[in-house]
Amino acid sequence: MTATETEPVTTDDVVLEAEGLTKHFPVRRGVRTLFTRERRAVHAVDDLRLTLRRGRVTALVGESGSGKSTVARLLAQLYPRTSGDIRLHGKTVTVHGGRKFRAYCRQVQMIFQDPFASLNPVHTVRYHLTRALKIHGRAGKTSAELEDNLNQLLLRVQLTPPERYLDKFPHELSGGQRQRVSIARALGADPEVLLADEPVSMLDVSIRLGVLNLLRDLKERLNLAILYITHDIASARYFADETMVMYAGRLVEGGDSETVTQHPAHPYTRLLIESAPDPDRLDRVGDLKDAPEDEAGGEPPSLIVPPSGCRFHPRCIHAMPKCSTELPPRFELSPRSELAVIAGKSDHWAACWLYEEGAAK
Amino acid sequence: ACSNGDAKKDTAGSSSAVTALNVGMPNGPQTENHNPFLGSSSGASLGYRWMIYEPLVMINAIKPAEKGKPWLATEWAWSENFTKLSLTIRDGVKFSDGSPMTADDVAYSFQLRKDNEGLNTDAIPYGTITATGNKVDLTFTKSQFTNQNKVLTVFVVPKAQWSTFADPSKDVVKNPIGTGPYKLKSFTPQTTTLEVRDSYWQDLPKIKELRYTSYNDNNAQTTALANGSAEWSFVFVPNYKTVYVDKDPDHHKLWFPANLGIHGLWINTTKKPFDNPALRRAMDKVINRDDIFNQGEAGYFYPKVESVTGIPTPAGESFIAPEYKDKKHAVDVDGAKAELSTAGFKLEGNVLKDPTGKPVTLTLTDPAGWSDYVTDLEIIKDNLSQIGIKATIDKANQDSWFKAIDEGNFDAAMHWTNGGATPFDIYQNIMDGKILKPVGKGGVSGNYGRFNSPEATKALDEYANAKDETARTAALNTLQKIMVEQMPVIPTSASNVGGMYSTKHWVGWPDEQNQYAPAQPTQQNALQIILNLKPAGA
Amino acid sequence: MSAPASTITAVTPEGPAGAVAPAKRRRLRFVANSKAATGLILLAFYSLIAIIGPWIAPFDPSARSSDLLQGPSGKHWFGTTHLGQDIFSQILVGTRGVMFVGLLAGVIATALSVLIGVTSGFLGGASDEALSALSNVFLVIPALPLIIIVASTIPSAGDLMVALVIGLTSWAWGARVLRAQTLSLRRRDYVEAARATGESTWRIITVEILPNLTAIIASGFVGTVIFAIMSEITLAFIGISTISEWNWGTILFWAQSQQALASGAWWWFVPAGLAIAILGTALSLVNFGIDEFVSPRLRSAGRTKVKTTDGHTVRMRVGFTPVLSQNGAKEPVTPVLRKTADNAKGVA
Amino acid sequence: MTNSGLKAPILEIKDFNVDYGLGEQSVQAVRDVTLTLHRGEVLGLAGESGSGKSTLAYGITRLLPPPGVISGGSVIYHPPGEDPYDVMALSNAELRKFRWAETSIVFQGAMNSLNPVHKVSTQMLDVIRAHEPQLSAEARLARAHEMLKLVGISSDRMDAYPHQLSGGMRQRVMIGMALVLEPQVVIMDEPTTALDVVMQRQILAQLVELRERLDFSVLFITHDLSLLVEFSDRIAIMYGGRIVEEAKSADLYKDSLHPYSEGLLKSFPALRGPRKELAGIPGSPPDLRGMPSGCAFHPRCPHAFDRCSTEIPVLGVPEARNDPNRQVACWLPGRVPVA
Amino acid sequence: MKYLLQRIAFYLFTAWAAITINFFIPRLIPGDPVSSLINKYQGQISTEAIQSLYVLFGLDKNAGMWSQYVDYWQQIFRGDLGISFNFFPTPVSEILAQSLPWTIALVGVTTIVSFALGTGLGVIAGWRRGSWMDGLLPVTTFISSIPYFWLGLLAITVLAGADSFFPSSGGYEPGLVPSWDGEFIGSAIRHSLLPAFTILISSVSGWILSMRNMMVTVASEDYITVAHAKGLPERRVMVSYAARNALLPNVSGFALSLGFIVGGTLLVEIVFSYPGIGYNLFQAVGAKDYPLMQGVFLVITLSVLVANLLADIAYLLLDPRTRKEG
Ligand SMILES: Nc1ncnc2c1ncn2[C@@H]1O[C@H](COP(=O)(O)OP(=O)(O)OP(=O)(O)O)[C@@H](O)[C@H]1O
Ligand SMILES: Nc1ncnc2c1ncn2[C@@H]1O[C@H](COP(=O)(O)OP(=O)(O)OP(=O)(O)O)[C@@H](O)[C@H]1O
Ligand SMILES: [Mg+2]
Ligand SMILES: [Mg+2]
Repeated sequence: MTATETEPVTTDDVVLEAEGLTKHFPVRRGVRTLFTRERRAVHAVDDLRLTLRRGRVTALVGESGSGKSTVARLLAQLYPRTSGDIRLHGKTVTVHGGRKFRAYCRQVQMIFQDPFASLNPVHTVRYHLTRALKIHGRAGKTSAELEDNLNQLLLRVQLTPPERYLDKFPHELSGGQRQRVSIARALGADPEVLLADEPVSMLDVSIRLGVLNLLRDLKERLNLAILYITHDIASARYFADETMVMYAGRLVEGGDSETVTQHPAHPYTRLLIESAPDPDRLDRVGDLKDAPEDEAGGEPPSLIVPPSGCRFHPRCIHAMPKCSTELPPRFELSPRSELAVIAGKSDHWAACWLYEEGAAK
Repeated sequence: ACSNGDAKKDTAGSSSAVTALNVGMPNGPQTENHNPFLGSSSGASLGYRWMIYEPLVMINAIKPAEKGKPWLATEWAWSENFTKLSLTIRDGVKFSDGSPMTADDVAYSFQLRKDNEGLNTDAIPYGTITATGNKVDLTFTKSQFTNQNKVLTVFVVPKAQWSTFADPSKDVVKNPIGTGPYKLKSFTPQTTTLEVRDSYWQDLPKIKELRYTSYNDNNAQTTALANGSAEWSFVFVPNYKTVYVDKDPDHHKLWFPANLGIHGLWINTTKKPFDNPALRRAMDKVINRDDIFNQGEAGYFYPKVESVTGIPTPAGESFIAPEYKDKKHAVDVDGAKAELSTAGFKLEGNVLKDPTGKPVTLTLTDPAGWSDYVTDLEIIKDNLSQIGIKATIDKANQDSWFKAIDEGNFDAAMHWTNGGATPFDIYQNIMDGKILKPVGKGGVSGNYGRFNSPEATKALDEYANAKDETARTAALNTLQKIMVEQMPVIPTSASNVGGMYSTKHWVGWPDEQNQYAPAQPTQQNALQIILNLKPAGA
Repeated sequence: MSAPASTITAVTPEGPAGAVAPAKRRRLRFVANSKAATGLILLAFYSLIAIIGPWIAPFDPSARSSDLLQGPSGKHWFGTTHLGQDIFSQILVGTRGVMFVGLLAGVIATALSVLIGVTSGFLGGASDEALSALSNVFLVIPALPLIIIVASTIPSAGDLMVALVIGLTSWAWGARVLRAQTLSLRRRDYVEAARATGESTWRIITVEILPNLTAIIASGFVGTVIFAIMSEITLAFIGISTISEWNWGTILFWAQSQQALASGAWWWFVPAGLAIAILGTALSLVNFGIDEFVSPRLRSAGRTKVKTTDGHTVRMRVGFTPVLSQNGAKEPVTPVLRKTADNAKGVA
Repeated sequence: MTNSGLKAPILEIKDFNVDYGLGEQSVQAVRDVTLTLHRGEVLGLAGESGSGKSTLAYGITRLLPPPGVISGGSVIYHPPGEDPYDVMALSNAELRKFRWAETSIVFQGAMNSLNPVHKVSTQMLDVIRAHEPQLSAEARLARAHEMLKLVGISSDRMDAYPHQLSGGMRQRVMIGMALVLEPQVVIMDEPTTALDVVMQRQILAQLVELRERLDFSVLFITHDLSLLVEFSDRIAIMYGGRIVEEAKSADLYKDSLHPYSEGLLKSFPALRGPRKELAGIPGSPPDLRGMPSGCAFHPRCPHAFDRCSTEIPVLGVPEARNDPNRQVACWLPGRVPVA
Repeated sequence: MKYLLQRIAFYLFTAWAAITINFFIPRLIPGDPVSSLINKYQGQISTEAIQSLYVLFGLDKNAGMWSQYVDYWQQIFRGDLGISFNFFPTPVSEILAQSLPWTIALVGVTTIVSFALGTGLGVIAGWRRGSWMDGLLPVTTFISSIPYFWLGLLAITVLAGADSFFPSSGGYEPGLVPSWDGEFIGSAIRHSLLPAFTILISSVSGWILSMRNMMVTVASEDYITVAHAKGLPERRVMVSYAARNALLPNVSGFALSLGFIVGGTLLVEIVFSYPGIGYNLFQAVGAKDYPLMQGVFLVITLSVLVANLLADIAYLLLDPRTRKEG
């Protein structure tokens, strides 16, 4: 992968925007809460603001269960949202099905997290791709045209030669091949936005690289807006223009990828970056013992009764009294001198009281 | 108390040790109900009610024309027009609780029937009922000639007990008290046991204990009969020779005499061309009653009706008109064909065409589950094909069949007639114009074939209300003539009052030679049989 | 990008697997299963008899003859009844009714269970509650007694009626199973993915969900057919059915009411019973086949015993992987360089 | 093998072969693998997905699901202070005794590794009872408690059912269970892939700590090369069912000899430090049913030459560096093993 | 808990619907008890008796369907199931009380034995796929395809002769008075052997099959491999790991079959003349005995419902995953 700074982003128009996006999953009541009035819910996503721009990759990282996939599904309109606003080209969209939903689908496509679950085991690759093309009217008129389109789709995801894969069933493919079929299906709609939920998690590094390169290529050639969800922060650094960090349903930090990964501001982001394995720390084994500072032993918080105030405060070593009571807003971080060049385009922010004006550092 | 085991033990020891008789009926598990009025009671279903409750007069069901045997009534006298009956009640009869039976009890027994329509199963139009001394006088609102036996065989219940019942028709009479020689010993859903009383107005029977077992179905009953665990029963056993008799040819006996009721092929006389008596007569001529008897009725169950009048013999022997005395049914295909061609039918090849030129076809119906009737129909279907009638058999389900018959929506069906003391019941059931209803209208109590003959209706009326015997004979002869000439029902078999019994432990059963009673364990006459039985070898 | 897309050339070695093979291979696999093949052959045989039975029957099954209650003979293969009817002909002629009722009732019940079960599972919410209450009610009402009652309600019902009654009363169990399964499929990612692709609801149900229910639907169908056949025969056997045509139940009814067994006429009783049992077995065998055919899991774990090249039989077991006999084992295909003494044999 | 600088071997895998299925249909998933695990070391195993890493791990404990069969080779286990024996020659009963007491396994999906219907404690006690029946109930319980505490699960979670625990906790329960009998060898197949890095580090840190106390050896399988380099002492790289390279992890990271390992290392992005060029490996993994002739990697190898497509390279200490801890299977000049 | 309440509400609705249907179905049948009685006695009851029977059964009063329905519910809540026509005037509840124990004892015990046996064999067959047990499957399939009334009749003919140990019909020796003494119980057991055997043979293979298939599925789960890896004794892995999990889906099937005890084995009772509730139903249908039919249906409905509820609860107890709170 080449670094992003080589070519400046040409277009900056916003394609998909989310404002105040919230999703609560209701929880079945237990014995004790049966007669109480309060309704319990998993606060999977809370008050999320996100912008996807043409020709840019936005990475979403965070611990497992923090609501990354939920965000993707909300954006794909697969879940009804509890509250908030999703705007496609500035227009609020709320669709449940039917023609409007199809129109939305054509523009916003999603790659599911688990390629083993997201391909129907009874259908062939050909079926999956043909449907994607047909629904969006891209199948062509003749069967030869269709065949041609299918081949091109497979070639695009480097499943070559296409005819070797077209008639295979999902179980006859390896995990990486499946992930690429999923990607091909999403591309079949020729979307403007691609929501890629851990598209490469199952692959070994070499194949992973191939897929990421493909996405980057698409982004550049087709001016796609991509949401890239991952656990692999290093790949976010290399692949994404912008990185968002999510913790327990909320965004805690965002900004230019390089800045976020190299100069994490939020304590959770720091913890995340600290925890990532690093082969360059040479006295490896001993190092592992000194796990990064984490008050809760790595345990994620309950999302049913999320911690008050800043959700990270029970685990935060810098926690202040204020943190447990008041929800921190986004604080713009003044571009530090050495970062100004890189971070210029996208403002770096963190939702942490540490960055309140005048807070003790 | 395994009866099977008992039997084995007994043969090993002396047969005089046998003191019990095992009676069986294929009626399924019973609930404890000893109410003699209710056909649904275990007493009625298994027949033991007659061991506890006795009739005024014992009338031999296979010889209904004979004068009955005095039982609880010593004398009885009908007024000339059969609207009054005067009974003399036997003295010295005691109920099983020790209290004496009086004319009051008898009067009460009638009164019960009069007051409760549900108990008056013979629909006797009671007038006044009075008891004076040992006499009971009854009046009726119309002639009871045809019902005389029904009135006389009324059984007597103790007033003292029954007047305490809130609703006699809904009481299960847990503690039955009657004048009969037995009293209840124990009840289980499978078996009711009766034991003999200490005293009785006649000689006490030899059998000390009667066990009435209810088997769940015919097969179970048959098996029990075959292996000797049931010694007396009434059941349809196809192939009875192998299955029953051959198991112990010396002791396994059966006797199935006819009573005055018949089974036959009822024909819807409103349907063309079956409204033509000639066609019906021709059909009658080709029906093979031997096959029906042997294959359909297993060679014993419903005896053949031989007389062309449809009156079963020997029960109805005395009623048969002189002109028909020796006329018996016989297969006569040529005769049938001749009859048909005179009537304008044409036999073209295998197809009979009616005078209008239409082929004659008919549908024979009976419920699928009634294997004997359905077998009969198979035979009839075959027989009819000899004169070119194409019959099909429709095995309807029981309820819809019943409805169809009731409303006259059928071509032809095997069905029974009522039975009674005289052939009147048979003919009335078949031909009475008074109960005639048009096709499509149900709720009829007979004349399913919609046979419309004012002549027959008149003759029936005359018979029922005749003041003297000559008039009666004349009317009955007319009815016979109509029956033979019009054939609204083609009689095939007689009803029976038979039974299967084992002479291994007990002898003295009725049979062809000694026809003192019908052999059926659920008839009133069963009491006579029990009183007549003696240990084998004694 | 130092590795632009164009440079990543797929240099895939030529494998032996042909690209055309899969579809054909799958279809053949079904027949290759010996159980299923046996079942299919039997079933085909029964169907053939159902079609041609009345024509090849040597006698009219209702026709009486003078050979009353005779055992099997050259003339009457399966003997005769108390009326001298030919039992072999009755069996042949009776096959049609049995197959007709069984298959039709199976189709009706299966269709209903799919319709109600899948719809209620997929739609969820109030319509789900209503539909599952409906199927629960039908489940609670005991099928056989209900069939008996309904069958005796309908005046002179033919095979068609009986099939309808059985079909209409026996879908509930299937619907329940299908509903549960649909419920679990509904939230599968591939269904969501199909939605995200823009498929219509109708198409999602029929094309994405239904094929995954094939095994359940098939086994439900087979089960209902067996149940329908048994019910039909039972109805005829206890003399409630209104069927005027012959079927095996009618034969058994006659055998029973004429006490065939007690009088030693086993031939009257045995053929019909065996015919039923074999038909039931055939259907179950097909079911085995369907199971293994549709479920990839059973398919891959299909064979448990394998013969090694040197004639040993190895049983595959979870947890105890067989070790092929070392002495007869082939030489390592590739040399591995080891400095130990025995590496002489290793070098290629 | 003479691996100087390393402790005594504990598990010696020799010429190990695993097939899926038999006869013509069979897939040879692991071929002629020879690998030694030493006392107290962490041996990392990496490679292409589908290269047979899991198969090897399951194979040496004979836990392969059907239709897997072991078609050759031996696994010599050296119990401390006793005579070594071949695991492949054990009877089923012996195998049962051997398992968990001597080698335990942590499988990839912890959520599926625990029996959903039994409490964690029950499953833990089961193992102890099966292998140390002489222990009293209290002693067993105490041991289970102690172990769970070691992996950071408080004792009030003992009676929880698996579904009541988070993925990380389940994973730790499995690790605790793997160590409860203090085995000599622990095999871990991608134990942390489903977890986020914070959790992953937590667990590995605990593992490192435990290893110091209990002195067991670990066979560690993962795709995450950075993790592997950081965590293991030695690394073996698999490709197409074979080990293609084996070296101390630092050596491998700095200077890999096999073109495939090289490709791998050039493919993973680093989080820290300057951004590197990522190269990747062209082509796609080989089909195990129809392996390329010669070196399985040659169709994708940038340096392939004639010999590569005809002869299968042997794994051995390359001529160029006479380091007994380094082995590679490659025909490239300087990497051909010393004869 | 919420879940349970929901289930209970659901069951109440189902019960209401089923009982209502039970009320209407018998009334849709053409014919009435009187004509059935007359049919049954083919000429032994004269047609004059018809009117008296209508009066006797209280059918002369023409009550509307709705008022009958209301009466019916009132009766149910009073625990009064009405009076049987066929056994007039015995209350239906008495008849049911008399026959229910027989059915429950015979069919209940056999169902449980069949489930236990079938499950046990299924566990072994599924565990040792390909062993001789597995080869037995086609045989058991064949056996289960035999109509069980046929099997029963065959058993009666072959095994229950005049001198045989096995009686051919009934629930106990005729003449015995039901009591808790050895003789009666011995006799009852002896009479139940053949019917029990018949039910067992024809139902056991269903359990074997379903259990086997579940075992095969479960055996490939990861935790089974882990259990092997843990070196647990084979029996423990088979029973407490594989079978325990494989059993779960079968629980609801078992509960349902418990519910069908009452209705499902009508034919066995008919064939063996067993004095149970199935036979009652058969009689009731034949005699158009609505109250008895309704009574039997009520028992069946309730037992299926209760069994279902039990299945739900058992599932809750057996599968910790469903016990999740929050
Ligand atoms: N359908 C649902 N019903 C209830 N809760 C849900 C549902 N889907 C997700 N959740 C909960 O919402 C939270 C966020 O889940 P989500 O799948 O979005 O996390 P994630 O960040 O994608 O995690 P991972 O990295 O493991 O994929 C989790 O606590 C999850 O349990
Ligand atoms: N049951 C099976 N039948 C046939 N081939 C199989 C079977 N199971 C695994 N394989 C093949 O064996 C090879 C090795 O699989 P294995 O699971 O050991 O790979 P791995 O190195 O662990 O890969 P990953 O990193 O994806 O877990 C794969 O190519 C796979 O296709
Ligand atoms: Mg996710
Ligand atoms: Mg693996």
